[in-house]
Amino acid sequence: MTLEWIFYFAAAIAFVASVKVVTGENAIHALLYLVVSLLAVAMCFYLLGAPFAAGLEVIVYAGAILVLFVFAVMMFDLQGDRQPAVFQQSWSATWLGPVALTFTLAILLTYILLNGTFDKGIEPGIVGAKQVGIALYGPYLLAVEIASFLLLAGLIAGYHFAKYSTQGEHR
Amino acid sequence: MIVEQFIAIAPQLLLSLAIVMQLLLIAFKRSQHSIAFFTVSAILLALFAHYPAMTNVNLAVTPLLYVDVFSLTINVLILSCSLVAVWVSYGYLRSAVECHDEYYVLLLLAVLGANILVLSNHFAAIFLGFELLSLSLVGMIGYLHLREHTLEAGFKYLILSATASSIMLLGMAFVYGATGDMSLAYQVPQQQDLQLLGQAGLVLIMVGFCFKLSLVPFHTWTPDVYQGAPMPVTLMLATVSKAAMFAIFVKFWLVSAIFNQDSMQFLLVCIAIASMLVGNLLALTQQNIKRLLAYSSIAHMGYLIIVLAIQSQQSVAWALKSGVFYILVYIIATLVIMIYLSGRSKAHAITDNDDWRGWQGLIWQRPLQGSCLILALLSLAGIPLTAGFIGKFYLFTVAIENQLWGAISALIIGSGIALYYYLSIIFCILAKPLETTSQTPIDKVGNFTVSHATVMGMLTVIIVALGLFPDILASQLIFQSEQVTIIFNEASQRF
Amino acid sequence: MIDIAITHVFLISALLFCVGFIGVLARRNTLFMLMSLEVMLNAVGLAFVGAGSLWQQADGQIMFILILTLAAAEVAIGLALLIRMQHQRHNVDVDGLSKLRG
Amino acid sequence: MTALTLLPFFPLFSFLVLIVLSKRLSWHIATAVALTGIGLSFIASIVVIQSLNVSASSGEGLTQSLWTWFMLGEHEVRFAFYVDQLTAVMIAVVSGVGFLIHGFAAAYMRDDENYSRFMAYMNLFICAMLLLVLAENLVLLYLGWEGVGLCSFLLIGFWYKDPDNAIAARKAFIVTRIGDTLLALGLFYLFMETNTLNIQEILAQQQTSPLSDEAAWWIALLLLGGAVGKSAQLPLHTWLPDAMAGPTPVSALIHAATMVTAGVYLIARMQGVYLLAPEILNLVAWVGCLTLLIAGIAALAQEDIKRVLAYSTMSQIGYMMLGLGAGANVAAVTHLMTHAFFKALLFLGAGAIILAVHHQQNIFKMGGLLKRMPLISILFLIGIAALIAFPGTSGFVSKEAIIAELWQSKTAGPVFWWLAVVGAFITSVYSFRLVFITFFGPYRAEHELLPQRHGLIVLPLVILALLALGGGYIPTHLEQVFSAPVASQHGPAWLHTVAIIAPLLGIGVAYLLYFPKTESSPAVPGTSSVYRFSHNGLGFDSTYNALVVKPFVWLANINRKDVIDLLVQLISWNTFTWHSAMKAAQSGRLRWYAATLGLGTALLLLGVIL
Amino acid sequence: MIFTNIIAVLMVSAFIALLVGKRFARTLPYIAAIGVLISFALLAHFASNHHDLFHQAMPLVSVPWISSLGIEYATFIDSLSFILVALTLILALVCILVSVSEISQYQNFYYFNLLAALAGIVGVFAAADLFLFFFFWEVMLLPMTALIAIWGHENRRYAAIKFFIFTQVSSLLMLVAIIVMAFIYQQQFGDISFNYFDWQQLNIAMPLQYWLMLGFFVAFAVKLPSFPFHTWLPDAHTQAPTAGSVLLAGVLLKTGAYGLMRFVLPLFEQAATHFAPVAIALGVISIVYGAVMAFAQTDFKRLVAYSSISHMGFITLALFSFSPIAYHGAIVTLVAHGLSSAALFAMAGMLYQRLHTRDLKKMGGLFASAPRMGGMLLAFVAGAFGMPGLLNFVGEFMTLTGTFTHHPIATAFAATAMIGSAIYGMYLFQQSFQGKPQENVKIPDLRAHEWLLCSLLFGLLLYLGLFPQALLMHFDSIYPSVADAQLIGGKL
Repeated sequence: MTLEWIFYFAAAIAFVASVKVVTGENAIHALLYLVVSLLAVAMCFYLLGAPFAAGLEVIVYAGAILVLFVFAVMMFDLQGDRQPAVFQQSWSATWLGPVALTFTLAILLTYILLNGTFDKGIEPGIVGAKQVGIALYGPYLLAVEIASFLLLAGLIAGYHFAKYSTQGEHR
Repeated sequence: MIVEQFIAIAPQLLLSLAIVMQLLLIAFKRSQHSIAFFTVSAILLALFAHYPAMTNVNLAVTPLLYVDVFSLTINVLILSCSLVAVWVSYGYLRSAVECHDEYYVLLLLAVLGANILVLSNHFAAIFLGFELLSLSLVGMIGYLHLREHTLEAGFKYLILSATASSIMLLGMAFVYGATGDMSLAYQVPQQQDLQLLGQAGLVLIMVGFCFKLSLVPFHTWTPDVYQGAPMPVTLMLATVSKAAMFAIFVKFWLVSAIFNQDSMQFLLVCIAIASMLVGNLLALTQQNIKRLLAYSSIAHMGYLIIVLAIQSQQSVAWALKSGVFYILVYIIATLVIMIYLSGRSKAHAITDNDDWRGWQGLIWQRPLQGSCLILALLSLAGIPLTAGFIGKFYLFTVAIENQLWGAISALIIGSGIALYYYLSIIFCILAKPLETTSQTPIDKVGNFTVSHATVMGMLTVIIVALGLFPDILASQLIFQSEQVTIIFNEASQRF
Repeated sequence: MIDIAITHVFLISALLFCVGFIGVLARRNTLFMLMSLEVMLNAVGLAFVGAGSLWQQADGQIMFILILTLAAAEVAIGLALLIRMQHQRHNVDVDGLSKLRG
Repeated sequence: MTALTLLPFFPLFSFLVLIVLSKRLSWHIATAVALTGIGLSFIASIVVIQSLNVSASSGEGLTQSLWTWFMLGEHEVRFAFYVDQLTAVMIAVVSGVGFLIHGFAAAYMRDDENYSRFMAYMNLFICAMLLLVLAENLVLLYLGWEGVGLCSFLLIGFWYKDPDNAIAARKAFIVTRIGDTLLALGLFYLFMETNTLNIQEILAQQQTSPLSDEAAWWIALLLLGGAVGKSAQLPLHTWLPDAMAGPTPVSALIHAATMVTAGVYLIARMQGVYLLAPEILNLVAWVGCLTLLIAGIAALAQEDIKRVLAYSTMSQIGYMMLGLGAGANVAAVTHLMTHAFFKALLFLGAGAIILAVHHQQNIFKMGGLLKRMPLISILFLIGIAALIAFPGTSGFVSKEAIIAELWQSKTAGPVFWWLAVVGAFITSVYSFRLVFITFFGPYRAEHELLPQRHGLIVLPLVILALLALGGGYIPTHLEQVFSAPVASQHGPAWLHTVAIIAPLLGIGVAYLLYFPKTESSPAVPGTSSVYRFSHNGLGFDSTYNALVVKPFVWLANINRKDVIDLLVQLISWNTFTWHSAMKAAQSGRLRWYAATLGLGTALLLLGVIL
Repeated sequence: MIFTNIIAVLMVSAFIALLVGKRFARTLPYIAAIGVLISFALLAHFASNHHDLFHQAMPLVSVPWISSLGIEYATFIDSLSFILVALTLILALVCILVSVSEISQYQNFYYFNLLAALAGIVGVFAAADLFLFFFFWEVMLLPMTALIAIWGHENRRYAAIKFFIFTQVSSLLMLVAIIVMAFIYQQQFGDISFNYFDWQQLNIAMPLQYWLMLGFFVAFAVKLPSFPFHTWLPDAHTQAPTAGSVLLAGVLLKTGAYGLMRFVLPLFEQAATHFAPVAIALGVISIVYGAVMAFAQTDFKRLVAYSSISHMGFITLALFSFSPIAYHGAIVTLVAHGLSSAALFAMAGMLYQRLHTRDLKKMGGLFASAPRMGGMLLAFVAGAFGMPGLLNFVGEFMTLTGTFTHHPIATAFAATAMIGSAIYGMYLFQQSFQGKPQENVKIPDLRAHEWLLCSLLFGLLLYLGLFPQALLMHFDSIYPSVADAQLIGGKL
């Protein structure tokens, strides 16, 4: 019984943390909240019977990607706190529109989810790393290759964009 | 992976090999000309690799990809468009001082992404193809630092395509949650009792596709990105990404027999009508040719997806044929105009030369180029003597066969509105030439080589030839509907 | 290993998705936009893993892995663009980027 | 019968010669060509009349068909001529009087620079009139009818440099054109009923399968509409006084002798149809009667010599219409003939006078001409005598014949008789007012008379004077064409005497009112409002302008921008407003684009749920 | 093969003019004239030794074109298309004569467009396959719009766009109707076909037939400017170069009437009879409306444009009154209006070359300095308002006689147009040639080629006016002139 409680508790933490991320003033605080949210989600993965995914989430997502984030923010001073005065708009102007739109979207999704599915419970069972590995290099072999090209594209584009900004303008 | 499967996806393998070789080439010797030459030869090789691939068609290569005649035709189209893109960007970038070789890598990556997208038969492949295409296009859009709009266009495209792809992923998750399998063909058996969750998932996936095809509710990014991007990238955006997206949309729509659900059918027709009207309306008083082509592409994609709103199984073959013919004609016409524009603008200029009022009296100074442009515009407008008319005529037959009266009236009103801005450009070209004012006249700018003119001429000849004798091509595009049905039954026995 | 209804997992991921979407819509600081994108992708990852465990298949987790690679690539490009923006425009206000209109 | 075939085409050939070589012909050659054209047609008509009297004693005429014009279903409309006694009279009058008038015109228009163009139009007019009269079927008649209208437009507007002439010409043409349209409608109705437009076949059909009453009623009315338009009768008469803007020989030829009588000829020719519609015959009588009264009153108040004669023509044609309405066809046609003679005489005399007093047309500005131009004045007086039906003149023969038959005719009655006599009285009053003012009293013109004794001026006048006197007795055998007159003479005895006394009474009254008693007292035009009212044609002109012309012009002008065009512009304006609305949506802000993305997804989800 | 040859000859001479005209621009009119004369000779030769073409339709060539949809390049000839093609070629000569002195720049492209438009029009009259008909229907628009847009007067761009969009959108409606008919044919007879002769055996349910008929009728009502769709004509005419408006008024309007005669009446009989009252009303309104509007205009060409709207109203009246006489009257009016309006526009062109204005207010009293031109204008105006002896009268008279039997009131209103046409005809003649000359402007009288042009047209009008049988004798056999046949139309 307690496992379900832990799952819901972790989900709540993730939710609150991501709300703090979105509404945060300071970039670094927001990033740290993001890490907390990712860890909470990793806990959910584990509880859902996907230990490998949980491990990946912690190591790759929280560990590598967000660290890259923090590194970039620190290195290139992307704080954005020295923004021009125009930035401070009234609360309603910035938030009312998006919240209203997203609220309707959320209502629609919940309506769909609530009466759209047969309530088939997740039978307890763990999909271990071994099973994932077999599937990864079995039918999904090509997916891995293409994912690598995806990363290559990200690498080259990132390199090209950032290349010039450090050495000043290059005619 | 047995040998036939390797042969089936030989072109894609060659492309991947080419990308890796490119990286080695860059490491070895950074010269603009060699990298361009290498890219061209790689694409040509991939094109020729299609010939053996044609022999063992209808083959599932790992559950992710499925090779059939339809996809191979579209891939040939995509590769030829990218060939033109590479050759045009070579001319475009050559004038820049420093060496642009990452550009060609990104270009090949985009082409690879498009090919995978066309061949995909599984959500994972669709997602990967979609993302590979999008990210490499972001890289190319933001390529020229010096431009003022590059950053803005790149950012917009990145953020919006990321949002769209996450919506699509959410949809895929819902569908996976509802049906338990992510391959396209598998959807058919579960189709009938797909509850609301599955349908919602399908709709969310459609959002991703509509975003890339720039159909109405999701079209807002198109004009800004077309204008911000360098000219060859706009050409890629308008041709390669549209063709790939159309192919996967057709497979997604027909293979998983979504047309049986009339609610999805109704949504599709609404989107089509909206994009026909909004696309044409937006373009009415547009001075910038790139933005105008963006808006007209919204309208043309609106015309195109009428092909999908079919009522019955046996009209699939004719719908496919009309769809492919129409997109081919649309791409040729856009290519002609964009080749001319690329020829006329340079990489290191502040902006591309894209104000069509500068074309005044072009036909009297450069008769050949002027008439090519006029014929291309006429083809876009759907006037006889050009292939555009035959394409539109095929669309009319499909729409009437499936009694889509709303779509037909929107088509008529839309092409009525479209005539206004196409004609105003044509009349501008035919008007008296301006006395040479201070800025250099249009036909002296950029490095418009003879090869540009010859390719434009060839494409225009194709337009007129297809306009007068559509049978020379139309008879080849016979995708018997059984090919599509083969996807149905074969793929469902798993691999 | 816990048996809760799949709808709950989807509900949570949908909510997280909406929070991320609010972030994209509302925040004018581009950095926060990228972070909100990460939240949205993370939410979808949760949905996929949930669905995977529902059907006891590895596909869900494989899709999660692919989403990871996408997130990584996207962040790389996003941050590179952000750096250039900071360098060229000395601010990261997204509304400054609205010259292309009409 | 080559004479008959070529009869109308002689003037046509001379017209062509004159038009093509217009500038290069001297006066002499041009006059020769014109006169030979008309002369030949006159001789041809004499020949035709001889052969008519010799061959066809039983009443049916000669036909001569040239070629098939076009097919109306099975009915073949041919270019063909038909001559019987009625046509004989008409072609004689047209070519004879026409020839004399051409002679006069040659002298009158001698010093005009495009003289040959004038003679060409006159010849074309004669040709059109002959075609009208000789036509075997109503379509050819319609051709002549329109041709005559066009030539009157050309001739009235001959001195086109002065805008008033042009406007008068256009007014004449349009008013007659209204009549022509009514005539055309009559033809269509006739063709619908009888399936043929050949006049003789129609008249023959009336014996075998007569038209239904309603059809006959409508056809007769429409034909009357056409006749009224062309012969300047009551509703459509306003164009005739303004038509005096043309040269005097034109007025003489067109507005006295030939064109205005076309309407009378038409009704006379289609008597077979009219007999089936007695109410319409009564209407014709009423039209004639009212016109003759109104024209008489208006003539009393005119200063211009030609306008007096114009109104008198209108009233004399009123008599003819009255005669036709009363069934006295023979009398009406003879009156037509005699009227042609003495009215042509009066107009040419007026022309001679105008020439003499330096183109002055206002009778109050001349006077005492009897002493200065005795010969022309005497001839003019003969004409006036014929006009007021002074016993012994041709006018007396034909007018009395009409008045005599009025009393007991079924479609007219004693009322018409009394009105006719009052009309005769008014006629003599205004004609002798004209005589006393112009020929007696002091000579009021500024400068001396122009002496001109050109032969061509006087000779036609003399011949016409003779015809005016003796014209009534020319044998016309018209009774063969028309059915026998209705009843014998058995009205009250005093009818005849009153009819004779009325004109003489008129002379006396005119003498009292208008004779310039003393040498010094100049006759002065009246100034009372009644005088002015009758001066400008009893107010018909102003009412027509207010009722018809002004609204039409106003309607046309307000719609110059073509209201449907505004509708089209409305559509394009609507499209462009949608365009600018959409363009606003492309605001360029990334967050707004993301919002549209979200909105689109929400809409699609909503679509799926519903 | 005759029509294909004519189209080929015209297109060949068009391309020769385009290529060779760059250097020796002076030879261009002669090249064009030779092309037209050759095709005229071909036509005359064909007609002389194929007399039976006047009795029933003669299918000529038929070559498969788009086999997947059963579309083939099929042409045919019968007396209606023969006469209209002959009229086109005559007016082509007029156009060439008129444009000799008027066009100064880009002459080779001008003559190319002129000849291409002619080829398109001949194609329209020849097509037996509905898709080919539609193809030529659109093809003839392109050169016409180019003529207006490049060589037109001040705001030619607006007029060209309006002309093109009006016709294009309405012809798309026709395209939909054509395709629906093809599918119906497929349902009833198996394979799909667009051939006109095959479609004659179709019988379509009433409500659908009504809509199909409407689709065709709208396209032809826009081309033959019937009342609500006429607003493009005045603009197109005022802005078009003289040859352009001669071609536009002389022939392009006839394609609309040809369409009605060929497709609307025979193919959709019940629908046409149901629609007849509306069409008659439209015809009458356009007659009266055209006359009233013509009177209000101060621009020479705009006045003549509105007058041709009024004249073409007679055609709709004649065709939808279903009487044989009216049908013949319509054919005669077609030819007559073609010649007289072409002549009037040629005169307008000559005046524009001399006075550089089309505004009637600025003209006046020109008769003094140009009597021959004045005479000619009066002759053509007389023709226009139906002076007997000229061809228009015969057409008008037969039309009104025919329609009177079934629609007396409508004919009465239509007859008012005779007054209306007289009013604006005289207004046109007097405003320009009579009254006081404006500060004694002296204009040269007709030159040689203008004199040839005017006499050619007036001679034709007069000769046909007096002997219209030369025109109509071909029609008797085709046309069962049974007096009360319910629906006639050119039943082939």
